[in-house]
Amino acid sequence: MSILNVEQAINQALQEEMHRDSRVMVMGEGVAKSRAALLASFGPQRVRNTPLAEAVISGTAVGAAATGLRPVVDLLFAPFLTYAMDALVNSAGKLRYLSGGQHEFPLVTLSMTGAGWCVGAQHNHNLEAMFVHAPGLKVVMPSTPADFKGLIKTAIRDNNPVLVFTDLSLLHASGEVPDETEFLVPLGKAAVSREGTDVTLVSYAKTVNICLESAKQLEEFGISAEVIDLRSLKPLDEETVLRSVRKTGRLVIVQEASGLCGMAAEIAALAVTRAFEALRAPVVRLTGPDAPAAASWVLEQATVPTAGKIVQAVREMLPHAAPVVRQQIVQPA
Amino acid sequence: MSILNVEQAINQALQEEMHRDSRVMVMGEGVAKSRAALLASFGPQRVRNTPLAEAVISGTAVGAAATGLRPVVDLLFAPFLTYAMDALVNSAGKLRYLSGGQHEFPLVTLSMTGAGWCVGAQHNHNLEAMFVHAPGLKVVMPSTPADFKGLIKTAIRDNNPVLVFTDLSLLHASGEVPDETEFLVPLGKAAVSREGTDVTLVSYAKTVNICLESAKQLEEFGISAEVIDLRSLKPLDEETVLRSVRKTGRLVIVQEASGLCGMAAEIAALAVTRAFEALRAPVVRLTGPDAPAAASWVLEQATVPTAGKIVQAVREMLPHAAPVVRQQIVQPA
Amino acid sequence: MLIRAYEERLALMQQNNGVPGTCTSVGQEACAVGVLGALDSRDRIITNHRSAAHLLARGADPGRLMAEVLGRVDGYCGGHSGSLHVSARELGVVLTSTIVGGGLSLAPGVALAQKMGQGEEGGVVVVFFGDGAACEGILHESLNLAVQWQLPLLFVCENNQWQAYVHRLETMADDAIYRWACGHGLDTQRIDGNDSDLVLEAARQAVGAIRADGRPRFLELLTYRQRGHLEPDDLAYVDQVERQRWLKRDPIALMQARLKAEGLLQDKELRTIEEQIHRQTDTAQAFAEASPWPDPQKLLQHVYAG
Amino acid sequence: MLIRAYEERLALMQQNNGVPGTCTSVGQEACAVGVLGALDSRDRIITNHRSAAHLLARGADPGRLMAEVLGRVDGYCGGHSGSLHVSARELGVVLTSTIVGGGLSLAPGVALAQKMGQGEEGGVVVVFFGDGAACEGILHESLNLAVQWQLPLLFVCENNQWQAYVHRLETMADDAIYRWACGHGLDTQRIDGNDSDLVLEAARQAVGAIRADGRPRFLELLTYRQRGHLEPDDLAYVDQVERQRWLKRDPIALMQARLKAEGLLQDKELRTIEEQIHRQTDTAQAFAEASPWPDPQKLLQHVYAG
Ligand SMILES: Cc1ncc(C[n+]2csc(CCOP(=O)(O)OP(=O)(O)O)c2C)c(N)n1
Ligand SMILES: Cc1ncc(C[n+]2csc(CCOP(=O)(O)OP(=O)(O)O)c2C)c(N)n1
Ligand SMILES: [Mg+2]
Ligand SMILES: [Mg+2]
Repeated sequence: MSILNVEQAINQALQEEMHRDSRVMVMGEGVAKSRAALLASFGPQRVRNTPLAEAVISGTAVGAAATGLRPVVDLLFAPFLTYAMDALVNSAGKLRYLSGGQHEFPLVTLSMTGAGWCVGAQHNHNLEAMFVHAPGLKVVMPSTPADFKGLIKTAIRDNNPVLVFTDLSLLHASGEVPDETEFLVPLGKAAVSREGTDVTLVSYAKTVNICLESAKQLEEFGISAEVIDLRSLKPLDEETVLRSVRKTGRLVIVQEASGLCGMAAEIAALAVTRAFEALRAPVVRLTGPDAPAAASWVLEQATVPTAGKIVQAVREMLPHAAPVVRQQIVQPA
Repeated sequence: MSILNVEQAINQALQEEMHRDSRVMVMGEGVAKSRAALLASFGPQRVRNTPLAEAVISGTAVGAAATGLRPVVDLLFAPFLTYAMDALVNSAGKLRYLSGGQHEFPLVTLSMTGAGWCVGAQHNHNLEAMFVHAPGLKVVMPSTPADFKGLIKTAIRDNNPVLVFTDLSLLHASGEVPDETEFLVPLGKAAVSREGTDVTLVSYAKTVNICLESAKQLEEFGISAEVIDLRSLKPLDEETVLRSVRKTGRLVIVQEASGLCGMAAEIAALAVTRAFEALRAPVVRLTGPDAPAAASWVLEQATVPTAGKIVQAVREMLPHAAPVVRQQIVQPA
Repeated sequence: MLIRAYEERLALMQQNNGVPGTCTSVGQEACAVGVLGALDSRDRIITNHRSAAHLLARGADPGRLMAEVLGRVDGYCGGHSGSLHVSARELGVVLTSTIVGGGLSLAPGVALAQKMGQGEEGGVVVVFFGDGAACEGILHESLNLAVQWQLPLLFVCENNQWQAYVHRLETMADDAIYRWACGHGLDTQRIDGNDSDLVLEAARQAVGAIRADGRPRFLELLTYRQRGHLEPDDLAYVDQVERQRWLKRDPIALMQARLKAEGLLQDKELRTIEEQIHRQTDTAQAFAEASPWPDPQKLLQHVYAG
Repeated sequence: MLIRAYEERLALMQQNNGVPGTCTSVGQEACAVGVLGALDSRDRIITNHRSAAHLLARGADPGRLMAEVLGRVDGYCGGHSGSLHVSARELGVVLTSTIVGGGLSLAPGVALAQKMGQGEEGGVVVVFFGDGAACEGILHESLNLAVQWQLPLLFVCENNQWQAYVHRLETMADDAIYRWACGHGLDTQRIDGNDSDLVLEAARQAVGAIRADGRPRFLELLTYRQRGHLEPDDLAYVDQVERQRWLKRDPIALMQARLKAEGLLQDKELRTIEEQIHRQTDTAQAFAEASPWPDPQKLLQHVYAG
């Protein structure tokens, strides 16, 4: 175990996988600078700065993946994926199926999103749901340094295109990360970040931490919240979510992305189609608004679900929950 | 009233709006041929063939909309929108908000999708949910010629970007269309295509007809199905859906698009968050699979929800519904 | 070699006439035959919606190709593709996108894999695309990347004057494609795409040069789409004067005339070949029509790789 | 005119130094001052992430600009934009996208609206973009459309040698941008972007020509980004030899030297101007910092138009 932040964990995953498999390569605008250690280890053939041309960069990754390489493309900020949509959605996601299984597309895209840098909606757009909706693609969005490492390593080894989204507010968050080069986190497995019995809080990426914070606050009210970190949005670990909802009967889904046709809608639909009998209260979605992210700090922050709102929503679901009476330790004056 | 098919209804809407407002113009690959009547009426300045360059065509529409024109862009098939994503998602959807309300983007995109032509996933991809998820955009997907006319006219008059999706299997479907040039269908209003009391079938585009067919079949089993045609996916008419679900207590959502993070998820989430107490059975989603559309007729058709499946799902919800006993008319031998 | 090529072309024509609902290559056969004649089995190809000539010239089985067009299980893609995105890995046809410009985005990656050792030594990658695709921004990105990264990639633009129902002069200046390519500073040739000898010669030179120095080359082949964009098509929008001019320069007629003039082809021989092709096409059709439909139970097979 | 221009540039420098977290135009002021000097109020401008010089040269209020950068309610966009997408319709700065190449996609539409009567008679549209943006496919599409549709659009590429943290020679050939533009067959000039007189002269010519015939023109301005891509930046990746060469050709120093040589500027005058600018910048900063934050209750205002 080492203490690494998310950025370090990502780089460690890349370093290990490039070391393990010479077909793995990294490309993107400025990667040879932003990931200088990789350049030093693997040289300019395998760590390639690209022109500013996301469409062809991603298309190149798709073409290279189909014919023997295992590219990792750094596309910087998620909104720039709009230039890469044909390559990702129409080529990487569809050409395997349309070819009757002749091709595989083992590629990984990296990109960042999320509030925290006051950069506005053209850099901050949580659009992961668009790719969850698109067939043939896998999508992960971890919340801890260890999961970043383990999921990126698995993604690189996967024979399908995997999109990895990084909430930029997590970049400098640190945590314990296993040192083993065979530390892999499977795609399609959610993590139960905290066990509980009264309500299930489902989330992913930075809002997992907000859910954990809420769970702690809910304890004060005698409410035991289970927190599920989806980690992998597609494939989705339906069973872990359903098991928890069947246990608690109450579900709150929290995401920073806007609500309409987002992951929270998918999870709510999952619960009401497959765990209906267990539900004891209306499901609650706490999401970002149907609005672009503004740059101004106060507006940007206003779009992020808060622990306060989560606690309030859960308390309304459980109006009879009694606050935990703590022994008052009277301080000597 | 005239009997028009969908294609004629679309052209009539364009014709009327171009006549009414000289700022309305149409552009796209081959529009001057495919919509020759418009060219004849309004000339090559306002009916423009474009180069094959969806990114700049859509960007041009956005720029023109911001500075005084009201463009309608024909982008042919929905998957080609992947080239137009920056213009639509990052510019049209965000620049009004990011500019603090300085700009308006009154533009309309047209594109086709849906099974029926055996053209495969690079022409047939029901990706409307991606744009529902994106802020600042409106999305409509009508099912009748009259709604095509009325919604496109409203869309052209709206000051926001509106994406109109046409299921290509509807192109030759005919129906009564009001002749009035002021016939407008508001955005954000669903249609109750058929009233019923036992179950709510929510759908849009071609699958509305399949729902109507199912409703007829369900009558045979003494089940009264209400069919709601969303028409406008965003803004979404939440109240009409909720009112119906509160009445029937049962909800089946039908769409051809794949399920994950699609409209059906959104509607299911709406029901379980806002009409939970009224729900008497698990919600059912009948959607296309998480797979690209194959070209082969049999595979293509296998992705479209059928009346058979809808009827079966509803009957499982209402196992005690009695088949209607009809008088047997014995034919003389 | 020439005879074989000719044979394929004629097979192709016959066949295309028999299969509606496709984008035919009729009139453009010399492009396919010439370029593919310059390649060998090391080389990899990327094509587009108008792929029949490329595939047949590469040795595709007409029966399997037709089965694919009909959506049958014996097609090259098991019926998943239909006519628009046929790829056949076994023939080195590695990727095909029907998104106009899609191949241009994928090609540098295939060439990069080649350059980085993921192909047979000395292999070259060829991407076919139309004059319409040349209007897409991806051409610019693809050329720049190929030049900067020194990729072993041959760009082949079949300039057939049409972009679906729009004549190319409505979308670009007369000599645009050639000039655009030149602007990227790579070796570019613009030649008569209806003369299979010329195309073969130019392609051989270009491919040889790429094998030698690993850098990209560009060929613009001037040709003409004799039939509609997508069958059936009444051609009502087509300038008949221009069309007649090009029909007089039909690539197959040109070649036959030349072969006859050179004494390499006799009328009798030609008739034999025609009959042979006719039988071959009949066989293909019978095969395709007899091929079963895919099993809808296997609808989800091949969405994700294991 | 020259004095005013100089003044703005200096104001700009001072100001940029005072506001971290932005993409400064330091070193590129002559491009902005020269091009905007050639425009009048009929004309419309589209800019990008590196917009401060364009805005100030167009007469933007430094206080409101700084307020925008700080995300305050008195900013040109009410704090919604921050520094990256500032537009100011009242100044004719009609659209700004921070997506590299975004402006190139929007510009033909603005020019089309102009051509179709939605602007003041004779107005010209100018789009500013970088050498990095020139690598995006949208450049190709935008140029082709502008040429084919004969749009009154001036393309201004500020080739500042850098594309964020990558030197442009890693992404394109030395003379690439100029050649790409030429390939589209429109009048193109490549000039020293650090000499505001030259820029002004070239822009005047181009704008005059556009007003006369309605067709697009292209200017490539060779300049240099003296500071980092995004403040703060240690410039550790920068070639210092190249940088020093360009610093010696600082556009403001060049202009001051020329004005002094021509006797149009005295040291005393210069000091007065500097002081004036200093005060102006102080005022701007005070204004910006005093401006309130936007009201989170109004978060959803302006998402959709009524
Ligand atoms: C991105 C995109 N836009 C539009 C189409 C529809 N379409 C298919 S082929 C075609 C014409 C392409 O012209 P060109 O590239 O010259 O190829 P050709 O058909 O002439 O061989 C069009 C418009 C498409 N498939 N993809
Ligand atoms: C599509 C896209 N890709 C990447 C970025 C990140 N980015 C912002 S500015 C920039 C450099 C742009 O270089 P250039 O166009 O030369 O403009 P300059 O910054 O030099 O003025 C980059 C890579 C972006 N904003 N948009
Ligand atoms: Mg063509
Ligand atoms: Mg630059």
